[in-house]
Amino acid sequence: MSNIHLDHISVSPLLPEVQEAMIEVIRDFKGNPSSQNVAGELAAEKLEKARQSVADLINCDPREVVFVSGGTESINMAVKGVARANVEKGKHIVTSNIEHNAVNRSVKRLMHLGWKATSVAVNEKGRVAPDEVAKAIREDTILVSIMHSNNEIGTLQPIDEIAKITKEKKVLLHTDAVDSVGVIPFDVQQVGADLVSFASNPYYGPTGVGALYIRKGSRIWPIIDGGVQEHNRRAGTENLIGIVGMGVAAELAKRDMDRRVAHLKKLKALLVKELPNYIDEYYVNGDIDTSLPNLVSVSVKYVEGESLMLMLEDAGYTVSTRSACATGSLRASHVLMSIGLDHADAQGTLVITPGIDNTEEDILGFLKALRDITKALRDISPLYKN
Amino acid sequence: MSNIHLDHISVSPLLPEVQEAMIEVIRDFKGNPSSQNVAGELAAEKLEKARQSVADLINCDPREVVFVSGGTESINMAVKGVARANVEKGKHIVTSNIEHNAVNRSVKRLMHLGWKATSVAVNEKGRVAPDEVAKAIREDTILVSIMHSNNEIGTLQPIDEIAKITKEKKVLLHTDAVDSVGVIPFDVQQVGADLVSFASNPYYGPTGVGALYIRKGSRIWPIIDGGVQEHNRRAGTENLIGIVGMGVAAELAKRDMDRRVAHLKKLKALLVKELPNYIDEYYVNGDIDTSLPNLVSVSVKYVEGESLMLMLEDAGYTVSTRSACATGSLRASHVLMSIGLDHADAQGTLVITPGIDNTEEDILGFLKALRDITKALRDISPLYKN
Amino acid sequence: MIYSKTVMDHFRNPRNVGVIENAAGVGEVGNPICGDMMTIYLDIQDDRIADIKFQTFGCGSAIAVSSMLTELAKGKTLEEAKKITNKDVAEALEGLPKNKLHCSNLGADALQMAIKDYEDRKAGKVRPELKRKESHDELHRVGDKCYCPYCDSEVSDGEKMCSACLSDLTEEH
Amino acid sequence: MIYSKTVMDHFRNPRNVGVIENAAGVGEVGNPICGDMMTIYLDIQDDRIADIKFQTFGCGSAIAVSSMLTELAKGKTLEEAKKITNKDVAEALEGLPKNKLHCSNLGADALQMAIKDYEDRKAGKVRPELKRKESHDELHRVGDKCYCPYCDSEVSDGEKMCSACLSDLTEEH
Ligand SMILES: Cc1ncc(COP(=O)(O)O)c(C=O)c1O
Ligand SMILES: Cc1ncc(COP(=O)(O)O)c(C=O)c1O
Ligand code: FES
Ligand code: FES
Repeated sequence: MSNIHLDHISVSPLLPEVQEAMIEVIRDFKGNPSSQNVAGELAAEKLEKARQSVADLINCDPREVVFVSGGTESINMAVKGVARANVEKGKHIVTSNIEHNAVNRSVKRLMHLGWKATSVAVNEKGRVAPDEVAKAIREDTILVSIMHSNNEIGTLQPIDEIAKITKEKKVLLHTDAVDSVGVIPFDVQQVGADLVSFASNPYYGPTGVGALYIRKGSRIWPIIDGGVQEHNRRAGTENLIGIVGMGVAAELAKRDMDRRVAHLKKLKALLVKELPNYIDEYYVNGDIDTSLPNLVSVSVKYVEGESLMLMLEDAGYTVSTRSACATGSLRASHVLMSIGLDHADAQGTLVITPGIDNTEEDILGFLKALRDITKALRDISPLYKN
Repeated sequence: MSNIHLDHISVSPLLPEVQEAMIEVIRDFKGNPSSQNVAGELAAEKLEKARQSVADLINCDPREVVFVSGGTESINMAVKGVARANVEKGKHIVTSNIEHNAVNRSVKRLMHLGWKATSVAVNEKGRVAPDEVAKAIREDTILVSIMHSNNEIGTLQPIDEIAKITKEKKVLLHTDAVDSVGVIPFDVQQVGADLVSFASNPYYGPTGVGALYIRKGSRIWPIIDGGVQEHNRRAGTENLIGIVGMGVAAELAKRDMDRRVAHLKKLKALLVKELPNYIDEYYVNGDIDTSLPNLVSVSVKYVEGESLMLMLEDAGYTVSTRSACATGSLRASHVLMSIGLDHADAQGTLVITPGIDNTEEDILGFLKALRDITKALRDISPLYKN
Repeated sequence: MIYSKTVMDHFRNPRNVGVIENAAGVGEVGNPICGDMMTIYLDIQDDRIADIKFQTFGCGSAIAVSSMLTELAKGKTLEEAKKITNKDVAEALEGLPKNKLHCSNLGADALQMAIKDYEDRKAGKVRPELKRKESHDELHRVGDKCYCPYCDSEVSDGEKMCSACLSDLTEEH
Repeated sequence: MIYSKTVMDHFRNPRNVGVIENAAGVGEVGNPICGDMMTIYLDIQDDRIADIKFQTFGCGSAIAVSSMLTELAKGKTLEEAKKITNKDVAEALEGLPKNKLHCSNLGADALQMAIKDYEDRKAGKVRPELKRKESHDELHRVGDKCYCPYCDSEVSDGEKMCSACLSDLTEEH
């Protein structure tokens, strides 16, 4: 049966150009970028070309880009590296209550080691108020870490406004932009953050590779110590195949950004507009006006997300869910709780993330399947009284 | 001009089977191993198949294998993760003075945060005496980290004997086996270490991917926090392409181990036997009897390593050097200093690492080039009086 | 799928779905915090389960467990039915993923509650308001191993904190 | 190559290699700790460098620097030669990698020492035992930036420890 992929937030296919570039590196794998020989220099050139493409994507100097093993490592490096490097100044961190677990658990790890943290609450659309961030900053605050876009509800944060505050208060600002960079226009000079974590897969590059933007002059320690790679900021022989893939993906993301965003916006608008014609008693979560163009979060009342997702998969549509069951965790999503959903509704939440190859037909087909499956599951639900 | 690669310690080409397996993943990249759908399950299967191959290579349970981004991360995780998890027991680490910088700097980082370390000296062959390790262990020692094989001189350490000591003293034992696993037979049950760091490239798999073996029950904390991947021990969307490559490389390394080792031993014996017929006034470093079969370290007196290496490269032979100049560091190799070389001799050290595709002709050709170049450089050296 | 073929079959085509009006016994377990609620309705004739129906709000595993449970119970005498354990249900389903074991813990519990409800009523006890049984507290230990109830990683016995998600485990240990 | 074409040319075919017996002036710099030693020999006629030769133990950069330096100095008057700086040599080589700048710092120093040796001898001073000049202490600051002398990473001014290799920088700052 044909499968329509509407779960690009979990994984996106690799663009043909990305594939070819990676395969070329694989076929002719013979230099270590740190080696002082012809093959090494060619490898180093590939590495630096990728760094330039990635820097161009976010508009920074390539020397401000450190390649790492993905969004998660990038976040760990930013949070822990800044915390470690600035102990003399203080041990307090400001964050929000809808961060990705990479931020949450990095902060928790630090708290276990004596750091303190303040978590700023979001409103019912999932937005952080810059005022609240300003209030949370103390004398001993050394880092504010607020995500640029949320991976469950898509809400975008006013990082540029927060940056004005952190700049004035001389506190470093980190933003988890894993789902923004390469997906929507992202200019680090406009955004104003000092550290930006991002990955490669959200814009059709490989998984397991990412980068940390470090604004020149920001105090940060490495978290992976060893050799001299990445200007002594991240040790270890480079994942050259992945990095080259990320570079090409970045180049294409920049080139095609406007076209992609327009297409995704069209699909999202169609989905949101048509939903009420297919199901009732649901919410669309997040901030419709200020959110990712490729993400729709829908809470379907009286049904549970995993069973919804499994049946949709059976019907040929892949989406993901934020129900506790699907992730193996016993808790409903902290993000959905933070925007005020009750547990049952949070359990019935689907995250639908179309990609650049999806069509309007895909969306309409999905809606039909969703209608039928919602009915079937509500029929067996003890919560649904019709 | 043809190029003969004798620098496999810096980088090894990918085996054809490894290339094909990686390309297959690239061509059909559509599942996230954490996703509960058909594509996700296929991705998870690939991941677990690779884990099984890697576990088979070192003879352990696949659940004891955590995939990471390379040898360096593996070492950082072992050293820092064990240190962090065992603070209640103590804050003292025992290591040797010829460790890779990934160990050295991880330990240094911990020392900066209050841990203490004892570095055991090696003898002139680069061997650690198990007795010395026993003496260095204190009440508050929580980790012994001694490398399995040295990447500059090839010497193998008696980790199995050290394991008896650490077992008796109830201290965790980590070994950096980056240049051993997949290159020589390595059975973790015989070696006896509780944690083993290894990578993929030394046995013709991709760079930027590696693993940490964690013996069941060993107390260790993650160093990269976030999602639930790798059973909550290492967060971040997996580098599936790299991991699949590592898995296939592991499978082939196990299958071809005996043949490869026999071939490399033959090349090494030829090189060592013929050297005196080509140059005079040199040393072969390390322990000839107990060392890697694919590594010869030669210190050529009165000449400097980088110029030697560059001229050899010009002549078509790639090797690496441990001279300070080549690495951008201002210091001669700490390993060569530790085995008692003087600075000038250390500066003239070449590391020659043939691979499974090299031939006896390659070795003899290299020796001829070495002879001519040594003569040319000695002629301009102020240290050489003939 | 992370689920066995049998689980998927019962999930896709659940048996005995529905409500029995004026049921002789009703059992409810779970709560939506864990994303899991199950109601079992019994029709009892001559101390035998003449009919059984369920309603479930829950994941694939929870739905399959409910379905399989009703199949196992149907037609059995009450004495026989009392012996059905969560393990029986899981085995009949050819296994459940480790991190779904708590879903399977609900099925037999709901059945036992429904039987007790029937017996209480027969004994003339005033039917108390149905109180759902939580199952999370039981999930910490599976076999001889401990799992963090927050992130499901294996934790050593006695550990005061989960080293993976850093949750406090003092209550559990 | 990390080196420019000019560097590689001078490295592969170094000019003016050798020793001048009974040289009018000799200069030696460097030491093998940094892997770098250079000796310059001068033949002076009418206050002009009639001939110049060098011997170098060092990396590609060090050899090229020596060679280029001798080319620049040859035929110059002593007054002209005194004006040759390390920067001139690096520029004539079309640049050197940042982490090789200390090698280029040696060339002109050796020349100046050789000239001084000649002048001292002419002035009748007893020739002191040649003492090699170390160059590492100068390497910390390049332009307006500081680099760790142990691992060569950029470090902020005033930092007491290199955050990358964790070396102590209290002496430097
Ligand atoms: C002995 C040793 N340890 C650690 C490493 C670091 O491994 P990686 O480069 O895969 O991070 C290397 C490799 O270069 C090595 O030779
Ligand atoms: C918002 C956000 N942050 C961090 C991550 C982690 O990135 P990665 O999986 O590349 O480690 C993700 C991705 O899954 C994400 O969506
Ligand atoms: S219902 Fe809780 S995990 Fe399935
Ligand atoms: S001679 Fe020291 S770096 Fe070249």
